[in-house]
Amino acid sequence: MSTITLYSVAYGLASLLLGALGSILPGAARAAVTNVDVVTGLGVLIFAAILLAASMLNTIVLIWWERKLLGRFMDRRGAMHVGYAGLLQNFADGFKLFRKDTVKPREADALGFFTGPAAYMVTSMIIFGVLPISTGWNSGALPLSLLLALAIFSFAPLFIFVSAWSSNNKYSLMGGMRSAAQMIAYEVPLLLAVVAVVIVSGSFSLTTIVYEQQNYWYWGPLFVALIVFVAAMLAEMERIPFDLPEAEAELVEGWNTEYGGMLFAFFMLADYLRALVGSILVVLLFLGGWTMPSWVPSAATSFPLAGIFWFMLKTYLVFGVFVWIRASLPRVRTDQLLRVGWNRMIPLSLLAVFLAAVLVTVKCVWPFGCVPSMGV
Amino acid sequence: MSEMWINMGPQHPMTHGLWNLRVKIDGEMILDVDPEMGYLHRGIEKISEDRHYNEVITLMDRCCYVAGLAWEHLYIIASEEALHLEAPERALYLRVLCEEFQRLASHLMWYAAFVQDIGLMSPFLYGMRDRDLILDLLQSYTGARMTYEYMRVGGVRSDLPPGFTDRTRKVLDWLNARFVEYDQLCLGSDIFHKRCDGLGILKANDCVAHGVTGPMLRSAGVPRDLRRDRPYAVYDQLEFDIAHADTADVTGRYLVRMEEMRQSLRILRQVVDWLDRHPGPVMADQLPRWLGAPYAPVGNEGYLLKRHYPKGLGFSAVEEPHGEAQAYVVNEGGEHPYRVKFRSPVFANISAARQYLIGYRVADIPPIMGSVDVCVGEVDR
Amino acid sequence: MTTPAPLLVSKPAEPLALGVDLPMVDQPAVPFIEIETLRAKEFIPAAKEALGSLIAEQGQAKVIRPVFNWAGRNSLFPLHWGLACCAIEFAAAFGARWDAERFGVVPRSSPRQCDVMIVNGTVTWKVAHKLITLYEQMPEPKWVIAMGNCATGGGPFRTAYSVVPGVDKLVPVDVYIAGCPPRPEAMLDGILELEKLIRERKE
Amino acid sequence: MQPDDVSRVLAPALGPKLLAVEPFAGMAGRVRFERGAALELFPRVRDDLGFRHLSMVGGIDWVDHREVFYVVWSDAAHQYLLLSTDVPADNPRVETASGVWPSANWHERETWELVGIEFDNHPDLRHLLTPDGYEFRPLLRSFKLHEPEELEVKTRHV
Repeated sequence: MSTITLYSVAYGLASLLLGALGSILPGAARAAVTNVDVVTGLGVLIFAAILLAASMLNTIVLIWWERKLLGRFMDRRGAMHVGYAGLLQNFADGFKLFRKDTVKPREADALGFFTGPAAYMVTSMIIFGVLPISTGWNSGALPLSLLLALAIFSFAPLFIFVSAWSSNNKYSLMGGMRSAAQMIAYEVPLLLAVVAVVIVSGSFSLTTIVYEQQNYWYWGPLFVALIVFVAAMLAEMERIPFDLPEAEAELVEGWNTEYGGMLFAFFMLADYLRALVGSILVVLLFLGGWTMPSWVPSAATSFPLAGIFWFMLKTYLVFGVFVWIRASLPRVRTDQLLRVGWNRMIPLSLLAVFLAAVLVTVKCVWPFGCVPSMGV
Repeated sequence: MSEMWINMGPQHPMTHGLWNLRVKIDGEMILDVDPEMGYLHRGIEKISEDRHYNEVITLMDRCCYVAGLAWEHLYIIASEEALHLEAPERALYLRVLCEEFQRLASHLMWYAAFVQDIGLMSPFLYGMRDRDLILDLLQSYTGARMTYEYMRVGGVRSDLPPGFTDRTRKVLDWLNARFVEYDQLCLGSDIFHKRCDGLGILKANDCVAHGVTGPMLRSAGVPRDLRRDRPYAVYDQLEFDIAHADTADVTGRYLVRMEEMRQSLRILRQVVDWLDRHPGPVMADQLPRWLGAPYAPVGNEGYLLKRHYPKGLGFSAVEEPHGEAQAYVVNEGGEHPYRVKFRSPVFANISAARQYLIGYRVADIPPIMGSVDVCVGEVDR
Repeated sequence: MTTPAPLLVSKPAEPLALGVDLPMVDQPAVPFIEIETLRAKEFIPAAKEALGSLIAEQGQAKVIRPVFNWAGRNSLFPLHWGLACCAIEFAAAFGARWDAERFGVVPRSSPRQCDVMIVNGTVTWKVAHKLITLYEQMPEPKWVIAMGNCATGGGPFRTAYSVVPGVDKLVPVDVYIAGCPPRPEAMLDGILELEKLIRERKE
Repeated sequence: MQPDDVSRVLAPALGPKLLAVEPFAGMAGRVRFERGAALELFPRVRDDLGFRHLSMVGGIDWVDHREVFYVVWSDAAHQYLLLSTDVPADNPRVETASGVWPSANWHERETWELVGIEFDNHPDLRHLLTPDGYEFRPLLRSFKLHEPEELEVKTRHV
């Protein structure tokens, strides 16, 4: 195969390693080691390891990107002195938090206190297993990858609430309750906005959704759905203007008030993992994934790994928009947030679904042209 | 969730200082509040009884640390009255210059803290950035950023450096343009109105009954300002309007403070023009040595001699950025004041907390208390 | 309207499913692997020897500790609280002009997430036990910076009946910053001094 | 408003309990009254004279006796008025003003804990600035400031 894919890299590495291992082992063991199943298994492991490393690295770079961008919005510089332009700042933070004591308050419930952050982190990371990044750079054609991603995405309020409740702090508890209410309220418009995309693309597979956007990206025809999706995603990611659960002004640090050290790092990391997932989903569903429009010169789209390049560029730009929103909007109140969620977002998302149905029936939209195969 | 008391403070991002707001909540609703002060009680009134008149100025700067010069002004007026002294006119203008600069700096500090309370992140930095410009100006003639010790009984310590007035005009123009940006960031946002309109209402009658003054009272429709109602220094020779609103809520207080800053710019332009045209002495001539007359070496024989000055009572009231501050100085004829009593506006504004907090939500506490503009230093003294 | 040709998109004929139809498994790459094996055979003992000698020479701690030391001193999270006048300068240090975040200093509101407590103002006896509680809530390793004259020794309120004459009567202090209040530069300098202390720390 | 105007309103109602109305620089006057007359005086000052705003309550320790003073403000006259009464040092109590002016509440708490003046019928006479259970009255002349080392012992119970 000419295209490099994540599979080919992982299996290449696996067969390389096992071949090397086999060549220094005696005959029987060599046969066992170079067995197809063993190679496949190791390939899957390497595949997962690459995904893990890539997602963590991207998250850390994302935090750096937010800090620098936020600094610029605020007329200052952001982290500068650790590494070039502060690139290593987040590694320093991570190592420091790793070394810090992990304090459990005496009255806290140990089971929930320790498993909450871990589960939050793990569920946030699993999502990367189903997100395609470029042609071939995915975990296979899961027919329902979009649904799976969103299902895992919506686990978070449970674990946040468990960890908030078990840390036995009033601020944590209030933050946890707010978080649960908010995420459940915004789960519905989020899914309905996705339904609009699914109606138009005719598939739950993220890869297929991207392929369906060859003709035009969905942000134009499905603008209402995009607005609903981004707003609901902001609420799910708990970022300003919807960051009530960790509203610094009234609830000290929200549901992670009692967490320090590595557990706090888990929370921080998982938050940004979810932010990354949110940005990636926006890119996949509405901004054409790794494809570029036809007027882009082919030199810019045909170099090696061009798909990944454009995909990451879009992701970071989308996240930049989230940061921009964070830098310029105040925070809403819980009751207002819920009222907006139930009274505005859900009708708006239903409208988006309706518009998508109309689009599929008409198969034409000005000025994007007609696509006879749409919605099939 | 049943009813419970939570402590917001002394270490809490909402407090902007060292105090404790005990809140009884049911879910998100506030049922009762009980402010607990005194975490910063430094006994300034007691220490003042042990100090020379001019040494108390040091404490005044630290009494309210965001409006030090206003408090210096307050104390200076009262003690000049108690000691039967008068300052030259240029010194009076310089004091007004100081007080209006301080009002701008204090309101910008308030803006920075208040927007953070409602979750706006970047205007905090903008407020601090523009406040630094004013502090630079103050620093150029007082020598310090926050604790100035600039005024003296009988005048001020020093005159302005050359080129000061031109720099001031530049800064005033810059600020005038920035205030538009501030309003866009706050009033231009629907979320701001959703958060702040109709919040923390304290009507005029309640304000008066609970001794609430300053922007809180003016936002309730009472255009009361000591600079106009009971002019001190040279405020009766300056033109300005009293900012007031009639909504009595957080937005009203925001509007009042923003308008006050614009009026301060107006006053400052007049003062700077006057100072350009009228050079003169900044310290009274006939001062007792122990008061530290200009260029009198400290430690000469007159300094330590206990001089008796006619007894007197001094009272002064100043429109401080937070409200009406008052000082009562009792002079029993010695080097030290016999008793100094200060009235802090924020003290009264916080004491009415039950009136404007009960019935709202926990998330409303930061904007409401932010709009009160708490400076714990002057509450606890 | 003709559909624009997709770029970069080469839709595979049949999608790959996990575990079957693997393109690379059936490619025997024997010569390549053997070369690599030879190289690996040489590399592993050499690396083992080098690492062993490094640890024997320096001790295991000396290899790992500098990393954590570097991390610890470059990301000092101060506790976000304001006691008195210095708190205003503390806030100004995070403003646009000084921007303490350049050094990785980000204030956190919860003491559990803090490394350094900056005592920025007068400590009274009424707040003393709360200060000690906050200090004890901070996880190790932790430091204290006494910012300003009040925290250092009571400052102008030294003689007052309600003021603690220096926060070192309550908690161990690592760095003292003089000034009443110290300018933001002085505060940043104090933090850099603390970084120096951490760099030289021997445990 | 002049001191005469004040005494013309107050004198008929209070009689000999109104000791004097003296002129005071920058104010409408200084009303000196017997402490027993507090409850009769305050409503009259508020309603008849129009001083609806109580700004400050404070106490002064004159060693042989103590003085309680109130500063009130009238929106109509744009003037302050000083009310003051003497209380004996061995029984420093006076009726609370918080029933007339709610703003007196905190001021009287402060005066009670710092100057040691008891306010009868005060709704909530707790420590405000000093810690709970603090037994000293710092603003009395007999309370001397010490060097911190001595002071530490004295206040360590906090």
